[in-house]
Amino acid sequence: MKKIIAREKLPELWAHLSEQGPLFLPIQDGPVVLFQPWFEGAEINLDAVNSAVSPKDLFLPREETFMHYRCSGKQLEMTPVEPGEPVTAFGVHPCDLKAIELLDRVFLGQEPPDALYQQRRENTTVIALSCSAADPFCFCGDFGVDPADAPGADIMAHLSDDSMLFESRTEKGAALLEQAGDLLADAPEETFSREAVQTADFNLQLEGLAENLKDRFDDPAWDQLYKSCLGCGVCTYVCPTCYCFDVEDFGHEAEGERFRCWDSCMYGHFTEMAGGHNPRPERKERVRQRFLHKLQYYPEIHDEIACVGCGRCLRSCPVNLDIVQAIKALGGEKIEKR
Amino acid sequence: MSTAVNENAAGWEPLIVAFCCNWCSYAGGDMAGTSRMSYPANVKVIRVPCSSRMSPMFILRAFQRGADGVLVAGCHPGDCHYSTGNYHVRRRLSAFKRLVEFTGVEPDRFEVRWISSSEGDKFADEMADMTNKIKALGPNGKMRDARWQNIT
Amino acid sequence: MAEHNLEQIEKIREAVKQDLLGGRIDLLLGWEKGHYWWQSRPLFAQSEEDLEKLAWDSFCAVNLSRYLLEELKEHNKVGVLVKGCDARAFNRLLQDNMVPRDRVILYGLPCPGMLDYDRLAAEAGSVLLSITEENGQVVLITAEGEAKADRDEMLLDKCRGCIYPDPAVYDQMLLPPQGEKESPERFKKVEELEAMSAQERFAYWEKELSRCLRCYACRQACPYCSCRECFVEQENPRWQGRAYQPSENFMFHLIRAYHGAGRCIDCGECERSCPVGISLQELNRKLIKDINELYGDYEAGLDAELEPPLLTYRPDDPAAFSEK
Amino acid sequence: MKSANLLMPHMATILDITEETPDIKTLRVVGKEGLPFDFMPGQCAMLSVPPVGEAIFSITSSPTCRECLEFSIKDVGSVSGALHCLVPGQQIGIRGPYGNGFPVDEMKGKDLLFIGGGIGLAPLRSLIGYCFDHRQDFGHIDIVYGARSPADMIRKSEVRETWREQPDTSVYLTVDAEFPDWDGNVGFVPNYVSELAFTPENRIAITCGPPIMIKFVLQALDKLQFSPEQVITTLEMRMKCGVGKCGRCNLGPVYVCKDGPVFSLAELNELPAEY
Repeated sequence: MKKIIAREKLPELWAHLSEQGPLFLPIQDGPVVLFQPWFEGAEINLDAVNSAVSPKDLFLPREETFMHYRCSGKQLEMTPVEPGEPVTAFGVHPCDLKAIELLDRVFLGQEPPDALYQQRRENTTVIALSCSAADPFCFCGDFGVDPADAPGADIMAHLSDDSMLFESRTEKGAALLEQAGDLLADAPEETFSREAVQTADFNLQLEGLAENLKDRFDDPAWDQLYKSCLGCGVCTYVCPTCYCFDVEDFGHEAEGERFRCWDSCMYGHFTEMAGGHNPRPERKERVRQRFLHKLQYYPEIHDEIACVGCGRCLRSCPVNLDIVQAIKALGGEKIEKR
Repeated sequence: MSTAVNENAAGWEPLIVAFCCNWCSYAGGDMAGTSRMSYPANVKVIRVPCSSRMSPMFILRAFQRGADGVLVAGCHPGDCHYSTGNYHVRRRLSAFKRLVEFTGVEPDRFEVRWISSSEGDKFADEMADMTNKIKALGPNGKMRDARWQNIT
Repeated sequence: MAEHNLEQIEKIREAVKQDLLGGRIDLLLGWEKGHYWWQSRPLFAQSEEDLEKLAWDSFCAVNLSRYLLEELKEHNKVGVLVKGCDARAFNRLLQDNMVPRDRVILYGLPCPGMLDYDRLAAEAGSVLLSITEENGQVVLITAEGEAKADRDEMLLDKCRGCIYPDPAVYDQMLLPPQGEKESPERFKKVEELEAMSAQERFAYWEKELSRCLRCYACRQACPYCSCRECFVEQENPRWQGRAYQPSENFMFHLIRAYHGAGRCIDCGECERSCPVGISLQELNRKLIKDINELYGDYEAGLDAELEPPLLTYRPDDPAAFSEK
Repeated sequence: MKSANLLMPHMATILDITEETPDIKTLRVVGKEGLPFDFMPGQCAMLSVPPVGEAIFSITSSPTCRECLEFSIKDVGSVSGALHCLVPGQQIGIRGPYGNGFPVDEMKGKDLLFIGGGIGLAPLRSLIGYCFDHRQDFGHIDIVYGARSPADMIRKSEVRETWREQPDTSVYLTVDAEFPDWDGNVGFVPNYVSELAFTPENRIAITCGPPIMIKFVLQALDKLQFSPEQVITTLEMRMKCGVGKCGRCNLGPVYVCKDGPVFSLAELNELPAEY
């Protein structure tokens, strides 16, 4: 099903969609764009190349309470807290949606499935938006992402200067378009022709990289690569394919809740055991873990590199220690044939 | 979100946490008690070994856990049991008070006072004064952890 | 790249090369180019070959002194290229007894103020190919042609309030110093916030801090955050929870900023490092402003011999509360 | 189909608590109806004590024991500390079982050599009990167990008496230094293993203990000509989920919580040594 709406009527559509349940979309918040629930007067930024933080938050929230406990005397009562109502994600770019599919393999594909993630995934209708521009950090081309199309979307949307075109891809998507009624006009023939978006070419050689890395755990390249790392968690928190989490309690002896929240393999405490022993004690081991997880370990299990070329680590790392830097240092650069 | 705590709840009584120096203000509180001067029950006193023991974390934690006002009381400058503790804390808490105000907490919600062990009357007056000011301001939601609302 | 810039790099390289190859230092901390011309990342040079990569331009924003904490564990003597803020950061670490003065050689560079690529790109409008600089102006070169912009307007936020672009401490100055700058706008944003009502200020900070991811980039990039164990990781008592609640955000950011009271050198690395653009510098500057007003002017990192204001007192100090 | 939340614990009750050593207690735990779950020796479970949190512990009872699960826990961290403060009758959270467990089928018909140090006996004890209850499946059983002092040994009556009475079983005890009333061996576990000169023929060695002990035990076994396939150990890591998702317990592409914690030395040699 294809539908179209004039750009200036989009706010009406958003208002309508948000009546059905929380509507997340790229909102300008101070100097950055973030996926946030729509509110009256929100400054929606559909032209942003990428949100500062990926929308993985919708499926793996930064913080998610899943249990409530009550303890009186020797009695302990633990009650599950269910994830909330259905939501709509509007304007997810193809690279970010591809990243969600990579997360699916961990949280849904790998036994046992994660019920919290699964419920959020099933409860969310994703309206993907093709990219109308790329910035110098976008290199999704290297990972087979098409900036003009997102195969996993419920609805694929395209933006032109004056209108937005929707094409449903799933029943869930079609239902949402139906439900919008008169706000959307039929557009069976419509297509937007746009210049193909040009993504950056860092001259990467990704084929065979995972295999080659198997012998490079002790490569001297690591001794140089990690040095500039500050040991913060920017790269992991902005990354759409990072999924490490922690579980913590909040409350007192008698009552409280348990939540899951984001964690980062770049932090020393991440792997530190109760007795003080730490299998990854220094920045070097942690930098290696992060990059090998994306480039070797994940591919060994799931047959694909855990990077989508969204460019967020290139944009946000305060010292430019990003995945391209790592790939190049580890032999993933194309060598010119002479 | 976090500002919606107890707003205008009927019968609301403020909670004030007073961190009192062991050597003066805490004794001042004792003096108020033995002299049969009453001060409001809204004030919960926590004894600290010196006003300079105050970590800013104590103050924020009190607000997180539901304090409507926080008071730090120490010896008069020059009278510190450890000789210079309160001179240091004057600078530290002056800077911290202004920072807390800068992030939106009303000035009356965080106060520092010098009360000696003989000033039982001043102790009672300051506690009553603080309680009245906080009553006028109403409940504090700023910096309070909203999750405590779900936990009895 | 401009001629005079290449000349400068050559001059720097020659000066440090002698020391590195001659064994006066075992490692040089400098900058090298990243993927693009507007990126400069830390360089850890140990050989002549490494020095070939040395860069010095208007994008060397990373404060290098922080790396001394780690590199001095591995190397006996370390040379560091220092701008004004890197040098103040060094003094800061020196005052905290975190680095031994005799194991560090500081090579001073006058800082022109570092440029903000996002501003340049926005100003250029279309794809920015490169820039040149002349007479306080930046020439933006795009496929469509050239445009000029006022250099001061293109600076990183962190460089806008800079008063001391020259290093306050160095062993050798590699380029001629440029003198102190006026910064009438340093506390402008702080004053704007002060003028608001408490409610407005709270709303401002609650919103601003709501973006916090707790990635701790602000802490990791900071030259005053050098505690062996940060209160954030402390287990018992557990001051900092991991939840993204407003109260937890305030706990982290107020305590982070407050730990810099009288110690923050106002280099702005915290704010530059923040991936979600929280105006962290205003918290730091509020403390600087108040402490200066109450206890006399003090610039952290300018003079390692001067006692930081919160480590000392005068019996007749004023207070920000009633002392009646 | 809606799946269950894998992070959600079930209720369990502490039956009783035995003080093994000054810092080790054994907790006997039951679910709502008997055992909380079926398991194999070497598997682990997450125990919860709100508001302190959750941590993973190896099950020390044998699956053949149908009354309860047993956990021997050393007080080293926040959750273990909280568990030490509990009293019988207290309810706690439990979820599991996690991990692969010992390869009992591969061990059938073999002589077994157990080498444990300190609290490291906890996971081995589950397997030892299992072997005693399936005695005809296994050959000769040797147990070498060491601790810093006689007082630091766990399961004292078992290691000193009950196990020795089992058919075709030898128990060798050692402590790090001389102690009054100690008439057993004095010396570190790895040296004792070398002295006892076990032969590798048709034998599998299973070891668990502090990392430094394991390191030298592996060297001793290597000298005694045990092949890496004949040596089995079980690892300990920080874990939060137990099902290979939270990201902290991996050795390369292998997750200790799900693909481990039991590995043969041959398997470990293929993995990054980040443990």
